[in-house]
Amino acid sequence: MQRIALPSQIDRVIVGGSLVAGAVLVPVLVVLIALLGADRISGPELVWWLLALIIVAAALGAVLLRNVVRAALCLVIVALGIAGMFLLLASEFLALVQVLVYGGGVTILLLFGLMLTNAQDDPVVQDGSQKPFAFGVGIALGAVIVIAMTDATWNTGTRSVVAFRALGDRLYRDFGVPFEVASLVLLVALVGAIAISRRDRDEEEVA
Amino acid sequence: MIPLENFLVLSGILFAIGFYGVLARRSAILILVSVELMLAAVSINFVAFASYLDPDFFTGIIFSIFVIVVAAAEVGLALGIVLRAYRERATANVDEANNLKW
Amino acid sequence: MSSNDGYLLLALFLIPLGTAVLLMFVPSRERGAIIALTGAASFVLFVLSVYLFSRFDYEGAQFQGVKAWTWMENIGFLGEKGIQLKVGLDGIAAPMVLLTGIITMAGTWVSWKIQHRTKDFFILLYVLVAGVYGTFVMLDLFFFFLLYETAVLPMYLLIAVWGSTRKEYGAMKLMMMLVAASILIFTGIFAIFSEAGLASFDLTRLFGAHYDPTMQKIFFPMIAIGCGTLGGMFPFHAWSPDGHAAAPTAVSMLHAGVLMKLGAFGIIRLGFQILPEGAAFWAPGLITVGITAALYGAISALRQTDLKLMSGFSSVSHMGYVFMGLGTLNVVGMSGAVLQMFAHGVMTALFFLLIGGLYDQSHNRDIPNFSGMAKQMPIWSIFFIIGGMASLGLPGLSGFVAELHIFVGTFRAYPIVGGLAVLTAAITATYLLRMFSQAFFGEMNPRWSGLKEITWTERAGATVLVLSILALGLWPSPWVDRISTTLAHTIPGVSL
Amino acid sequence: MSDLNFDYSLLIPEFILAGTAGVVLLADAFRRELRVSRSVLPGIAAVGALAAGATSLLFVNEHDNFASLVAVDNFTTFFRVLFAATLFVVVLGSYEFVSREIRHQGEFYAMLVLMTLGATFLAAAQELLTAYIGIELLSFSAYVAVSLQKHDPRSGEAGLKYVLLGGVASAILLYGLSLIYGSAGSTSYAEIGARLADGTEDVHLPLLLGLVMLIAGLGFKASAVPFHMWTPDAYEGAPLPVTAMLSTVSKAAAFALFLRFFSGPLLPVVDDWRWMVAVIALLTMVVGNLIAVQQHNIKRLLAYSSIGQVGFMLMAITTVSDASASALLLHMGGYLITNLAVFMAVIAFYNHTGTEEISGFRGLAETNPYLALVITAGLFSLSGMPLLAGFTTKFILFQAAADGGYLWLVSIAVVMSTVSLYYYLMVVRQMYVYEPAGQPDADSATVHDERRELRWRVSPASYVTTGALLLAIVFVGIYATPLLTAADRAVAVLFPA
Amino acid sequence: MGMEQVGLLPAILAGAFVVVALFNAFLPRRGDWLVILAMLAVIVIGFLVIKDFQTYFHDGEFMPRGENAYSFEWVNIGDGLFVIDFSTWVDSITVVMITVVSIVALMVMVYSVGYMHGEQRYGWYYAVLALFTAAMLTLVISGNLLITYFAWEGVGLASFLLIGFYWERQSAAEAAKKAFITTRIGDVGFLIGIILLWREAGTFDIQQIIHFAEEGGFGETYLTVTMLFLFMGAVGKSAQFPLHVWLPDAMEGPTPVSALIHAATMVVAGVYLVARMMPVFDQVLIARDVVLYTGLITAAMAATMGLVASDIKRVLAFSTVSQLGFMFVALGLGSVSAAMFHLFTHAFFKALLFLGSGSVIHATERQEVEYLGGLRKKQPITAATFIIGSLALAGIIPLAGFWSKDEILHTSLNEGSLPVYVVLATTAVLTAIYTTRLVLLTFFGEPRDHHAYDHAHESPRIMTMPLLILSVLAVVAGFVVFTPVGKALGFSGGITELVFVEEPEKFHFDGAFALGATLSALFGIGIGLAYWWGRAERAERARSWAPELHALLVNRYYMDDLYQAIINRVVLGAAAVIALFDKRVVNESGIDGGAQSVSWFGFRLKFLQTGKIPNYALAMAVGVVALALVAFRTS
Repeated sequence: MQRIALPSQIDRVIVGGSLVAGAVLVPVLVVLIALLGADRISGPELVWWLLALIIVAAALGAVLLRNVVRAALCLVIVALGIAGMFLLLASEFLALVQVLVYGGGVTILLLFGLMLTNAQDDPVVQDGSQKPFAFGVGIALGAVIVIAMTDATWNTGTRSVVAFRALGDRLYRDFGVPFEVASLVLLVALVGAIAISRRDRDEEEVA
Repeated sequence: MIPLENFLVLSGILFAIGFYGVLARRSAILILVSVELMLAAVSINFVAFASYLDPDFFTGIIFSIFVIVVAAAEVGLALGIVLRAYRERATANVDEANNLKW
Repeated sequence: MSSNDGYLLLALFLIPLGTAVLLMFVPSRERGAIIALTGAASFVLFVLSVYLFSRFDYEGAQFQGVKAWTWMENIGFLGEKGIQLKVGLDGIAAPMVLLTGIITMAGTWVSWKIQHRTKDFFILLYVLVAGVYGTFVMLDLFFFFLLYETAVLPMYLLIAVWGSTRKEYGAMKLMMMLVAASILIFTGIFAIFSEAGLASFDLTRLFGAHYDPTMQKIFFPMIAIGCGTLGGMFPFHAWSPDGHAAAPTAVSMLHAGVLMKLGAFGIIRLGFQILPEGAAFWAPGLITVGITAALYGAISALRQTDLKLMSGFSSVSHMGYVFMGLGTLNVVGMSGAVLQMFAHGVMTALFFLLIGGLYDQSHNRDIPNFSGMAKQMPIWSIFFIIGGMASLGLPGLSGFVAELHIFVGTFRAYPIVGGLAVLTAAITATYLLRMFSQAFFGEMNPRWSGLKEITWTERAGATVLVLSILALGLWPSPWVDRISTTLAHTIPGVSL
Repeated sequence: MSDLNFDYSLLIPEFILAGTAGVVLLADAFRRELRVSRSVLPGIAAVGALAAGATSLLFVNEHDNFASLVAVDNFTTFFRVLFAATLFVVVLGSYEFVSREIRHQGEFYAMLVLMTLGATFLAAAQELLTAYIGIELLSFSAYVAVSLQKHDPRSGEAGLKYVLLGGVASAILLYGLSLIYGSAGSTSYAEIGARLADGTEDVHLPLLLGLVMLIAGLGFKASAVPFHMWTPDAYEGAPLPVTAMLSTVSKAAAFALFLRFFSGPLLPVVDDWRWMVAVIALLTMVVGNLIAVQQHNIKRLLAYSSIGQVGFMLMAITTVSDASASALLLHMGGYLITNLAVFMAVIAFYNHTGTEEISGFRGLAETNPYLALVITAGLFSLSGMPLLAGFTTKFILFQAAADGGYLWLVSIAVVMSTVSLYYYLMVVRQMYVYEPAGQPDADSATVHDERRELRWRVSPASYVTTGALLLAIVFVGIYATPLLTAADRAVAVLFPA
Repeated sequence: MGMEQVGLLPAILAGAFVVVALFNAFLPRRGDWLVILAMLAVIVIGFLVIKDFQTYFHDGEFMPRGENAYSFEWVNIGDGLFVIDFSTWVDSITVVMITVVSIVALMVMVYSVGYMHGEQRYGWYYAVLALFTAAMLTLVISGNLLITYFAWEGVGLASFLLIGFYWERQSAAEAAKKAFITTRIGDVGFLIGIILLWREAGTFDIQQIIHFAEEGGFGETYLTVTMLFLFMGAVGKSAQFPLHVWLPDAMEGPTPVSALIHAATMVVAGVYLVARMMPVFDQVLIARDVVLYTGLITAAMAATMGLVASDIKRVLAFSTVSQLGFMFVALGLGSVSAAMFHLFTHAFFKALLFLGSGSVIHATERQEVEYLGGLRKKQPITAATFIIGSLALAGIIPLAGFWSKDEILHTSLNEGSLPVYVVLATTAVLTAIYTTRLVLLTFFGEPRDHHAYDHAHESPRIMTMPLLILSVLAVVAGFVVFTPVGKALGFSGGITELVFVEEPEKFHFDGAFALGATLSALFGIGIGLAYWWGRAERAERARSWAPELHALLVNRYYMDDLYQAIINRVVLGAAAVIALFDKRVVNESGIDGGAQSVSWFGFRLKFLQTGKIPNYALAMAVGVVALALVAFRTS
């Protein structure tokens, strides 16, 4: 079983991705800065637009790229972009969590999974035969959501930064029980993943 | 101030993209990736709603934490199952996991 | 009838149910015990049925022996007296109870010769009997329908396991058609309950409730077709010939003899008594269906060579009379319908008993294969001819009394239909006599020289049935009085 | 915030279950050190289930909540007891199966226990986050349990399908929850209800979309068409006890959440979602029952049949009212009992024959009449035949729906109920009409004796469980009053007068 | 013992039937004595009833309406709305019928002791005889149309059982079937008629119906239709055209049965019925005309068929049909008295003829005249009595048949028209011809089957006694119409007044007319003698002389074939069509098709379940999007 060397892969992804991102982002950035200069949009908005662009682009990459590793890495970009969004939404803690869990754990897990399953061996099969339907449904779903969101009149109030302390209070006190249950969920995932994926060496004991 | 709709539309697009991925992808792992995209969209929604509409109780943020945690756990568990399926049929192509049908 | 007789009404369906349960604990090898138990149970049921029939006060039109036990009350959508175990007897149910008693006893007797999984057979048979009895005496819509379905439930296995020829097809067809028909009854019951708005399934209260006329017109045909299918109503009769042809003797007897009556009984109880305006609106329809079925069944029977198929179509034809009688909306015709239910029940049970007695030996029921059977099996032949004569409406036998009432009632309302109905009786005579002259008379076919006369249990059963035929034929007033009084006073919109 | 109630004693049954799961896992892991055989594991699980059920009964007529997250009221108690009892029966009835088929028994029993735990949270939740995490606990343990029959490739495939589609479904559900959160500004049922009652003009479309997605997500758990697709595959691939749990606990939990959430908080917007549930109910009952006609595998057949049943139950959600809710709970109870009886009997059958094919049931009435009786009674009950639980519960359920103004839906339900009888009869026919495989068709006495040799017995545990369930089926069928009373009291808290 | 107890007559016999039918195997001599004893008892009681009836008669002011002598409420619905009373009614017609039935029945029963000796089912035979007589007596004493119908069917049943007595013979079985079904068709009309009468009059009681009719309660058309339906019953039972086809075949039964049922009693039930309902028929003359012409056609047609029939019993059967036609002609002309009188005399001489032919058959075991001949030497008593009967039938003065036939002819000229009279008179000549032919071929000439002839012997006394008694009656029965004889019998005004109660009229004896009738009878006999005297082969010549006509007559105008064709083509054809409809449309398309379409849908739908995860997810997505789109659109 031939395994592709990980570092070189990442190198290629980073270099290639940067080139593409640069080609797209630079003009957009220019436009946005121009708008900012004309006082048409505020600073956070500019950041928001940038992040949104990155997120959408990366998300598209994650679902469109044929190379599975690139796709998985796009997910990291999305996760990081969303962490940025969280910052814009004044939840530093969540941004932190997002970066740690997604940028770290989840991505690594996925990459391990990709390598263990040799998924990249056969890139042509990555997309299924129902792609046209998928495309249509995806567009329709997006449209439906966008219509719904823009149609509504949101009764927005004042925003304030969530204090870590308040967050902790709420998370561990008010939502103590779900938190405990979540630990059970993690336990299940842990135990289950092990039990299922473990190669059983003690087969003779079972009979 | 960034309008709430911005976040919501972004999340909607992200969700749709994720769903598209689920539908279009064949690799189990890439489907998982797409599901993660959808969950990320959910997180944006929750946090946005929490900070715009529910600043006092910010339940959405708590919710998001749980979502992130559960999503991570799900990836772990799903990978375990995918690996097992892979061991049995030497492919992570979900279209080929169709012995059970009809 | 005193209200304490309500306990006996309860016993009517608890005894067979209990018998079925007891049988489960009898080892299947103990045939003697099985026979003793079923014999005792059927005899007790018979005596009870006769007693209840005779105790019924025919002067009183109301339900008699009414007893109620609360079952569910003030729960969910159920209000006061929501669901009760409520029993009672009226003049329509009383003859039906008697009929069930007679046929159960005869059917039990002839079933003793079954060798294959006897115990299971009787368990199912007695569940069926419990359902039948229960439906007749139940005064709560919920239990009415529960027991109605109970009577249908065991049919599949009874036919598919113990039947003959195309038993699986027949069993499946019968079961599916009957249950499919229940769809309409179900729906009708739901609609009735909702429309009545009493939050109670008490039938006596539902009788008096107010229902929107449009609703009645919509749901009466549903009830009529739903119940009518069990009653072999054209064109939903298709299960009847096939099912009867496949069913074992006692099952055919009970099914054609009693269960089909359950269908007609359901139309009276649910259709006429609850939805009188719908019934009035659809009465011409019933008449049409009835006369069509009568003619159709009779003419089809002309062409049949299988004895059981012939009886099956004959049942379709005779049940057509019942629907015709019901559709007349006058007391004479409707009394005729109920009388016909009784008369047809007894005589068709006799037919099936006798056909079973032949088939068990010959494994053949094809009429052209037989000839001169009266030589080989004279007693069998005599019973058969008596049954046939009753079927073609010979005075002095039960069929005539019933048919006369129906004819008279029909003539009162629709003379032309009445004429056709009388003509049908002639067609009935034609196919029966063709059969007699072909199978019973003439040179004896030597192929059947090994056949023996029917067994003593069969003779006993047939005797009971023939006596019932004669009783109704010669002295109908006990039946007529009970039936007509009830019909005249309990169903709104019925003219004299 | 400080007025929240943190009385942990309210959660005793949950703690017992969680503890049971832990003990089972540990006992399995350290069984060599502790010198115990694996047969203690089901014992521990069963005792845990019993204890949880028994302690739940302490809260009868209690009306309290834990931190506004978890309600402890009659509704919760009803489901706690129901789930614990189901768990107990499944553990007891599948003991033999598990010891043969499952390698990781500790994990397996722990998963069953945790499924139950998650389900009770679903039923008890007063708040979306709690409900969500309950769903995930239920789902995760179900994913694991489905995949645990490791020597059977179907198990792995079923697990894969379940977990991937489950992930998608939970994403949809979450998106729906986020929209509802956004529309109502809270995750607490009480507040959602209050806010929606104030008017939803501003956020009508997002709310609608949220409802759609919520229904889709819950529909996935309850296997409602078109979100049911995983069901037949997962049911077929899963180990039999897990299939039993999926078709009972998992479904019932989804309906518990449905009831709690749709009857209270979403009642103000009932007109927005009622038709959706009606449409889905219609699709579900039609598709489930029609496809079931074509099945050859008993598990798959039961899967489709359970889909059909979900269609019936969804009718009660459509016509949400205290009457239909109590009817739903009654039907749920009856359905659980019946389905468990069938599954326990099928498990016993599988233990002896190793086949799940319907044609494998040939002549069961000869070789094991008792089991044939149980299966027949169960199937007839599922199809709504009288004297059995199915008739009474279905009758009351349908009547409730009809009273709610959905007679057309009810009539279709009755039609489908008839279709269901057809495929149940196909199983019954195998058992009763056909001779055992390889047996000559003759009924002479000698052959009769030879047939006796073919007789086999079920294990005592199966005997007890199936027997008890059979009695329960008949009891509910004849006298459903206690169960309906319990159901009525349970839903009384949802519909305060 | 009086008119109130008239119900005892059938009751006794019914009891005898039940006992003998069930227990004949255990009774000595299979219980024939029981039946005969019962019959004797019936005659005694019948005599007492008639005596009682005469007391009413003597009172000068005749009270024929002794009201319903006895009444038993059989069915009563709605307090008098629908009542069936078992009521009896005794009037002059009843008295005549009781007399005829009981005498002939007794004779036949006695005769049968010899004739049926050694038969298997001997007891059963007597049982059915008892049943028949009971039913026949019920028929004639009933005061209620439904009870009449009841008995009507009862005699039909007994007839069926007795025709099919030798059911091992396929022909007997077929004949029984034919008789039953054919009469049944008539009975359909009868029942319809009864119900139609009830529909307007509200009662089944004959007298009340008559009263109602006389008051004009019925509409004209309605009553016409009704009475025609009612007459259908009479046509069937009395074997009138076009339902006469069963009677010749009915000769498959034992000969005494033919004498009793198919000559003397049951077949005249139709006559009785029309006579009984005559006041109602009087209201609708069209119906009476139908009766008249039916009778006329039948009389002529049957007589021609009798000319060529070869079976001794069939000749008699055709003769019976023909004579019944005479009676209906009388009825159609409104003359109950003539019809009843002919009924009365005909019963005796026709029973005599049948019993005589039975004696021949008993002796030779042959019944085709081609194989008989010369039997007068072997069976002198039989021959003598048979000849007496034949002369009575031919209408030779002063035998019984003469008086009654003369009365009918007289009526036909007086009340009817010349054509009617001509046809009837011709028929009378034909009657004389075939009667002569029968006698000649049977008792005279050379024996043509020597085997049969050699074994022939005179019948035992138990059989000849009834022959002698009946021959006496055949001679004297006609005299009852003379007032002195009637008075001697205890009827103060003579039997004529008894019969013509409503509007007393005398017996029309007209010397010239009688002479003409006698001459024409003699003419007929002459033709017969000239043609057949000693020359049986003349039959062959007749065949060659007019083969088509001969074939037409021998084949009974092809009516049997026509009916058979109708049954085969039309009825069974319709049955085949309906059976096919039932199979293809109702079963295969309707029921199986429904089931299969469910199965088909299931089969199609299950392929949605592809087993592929993306497809499953797509279904979910489509579900969500579709629901959302619909939701958005509706709001």
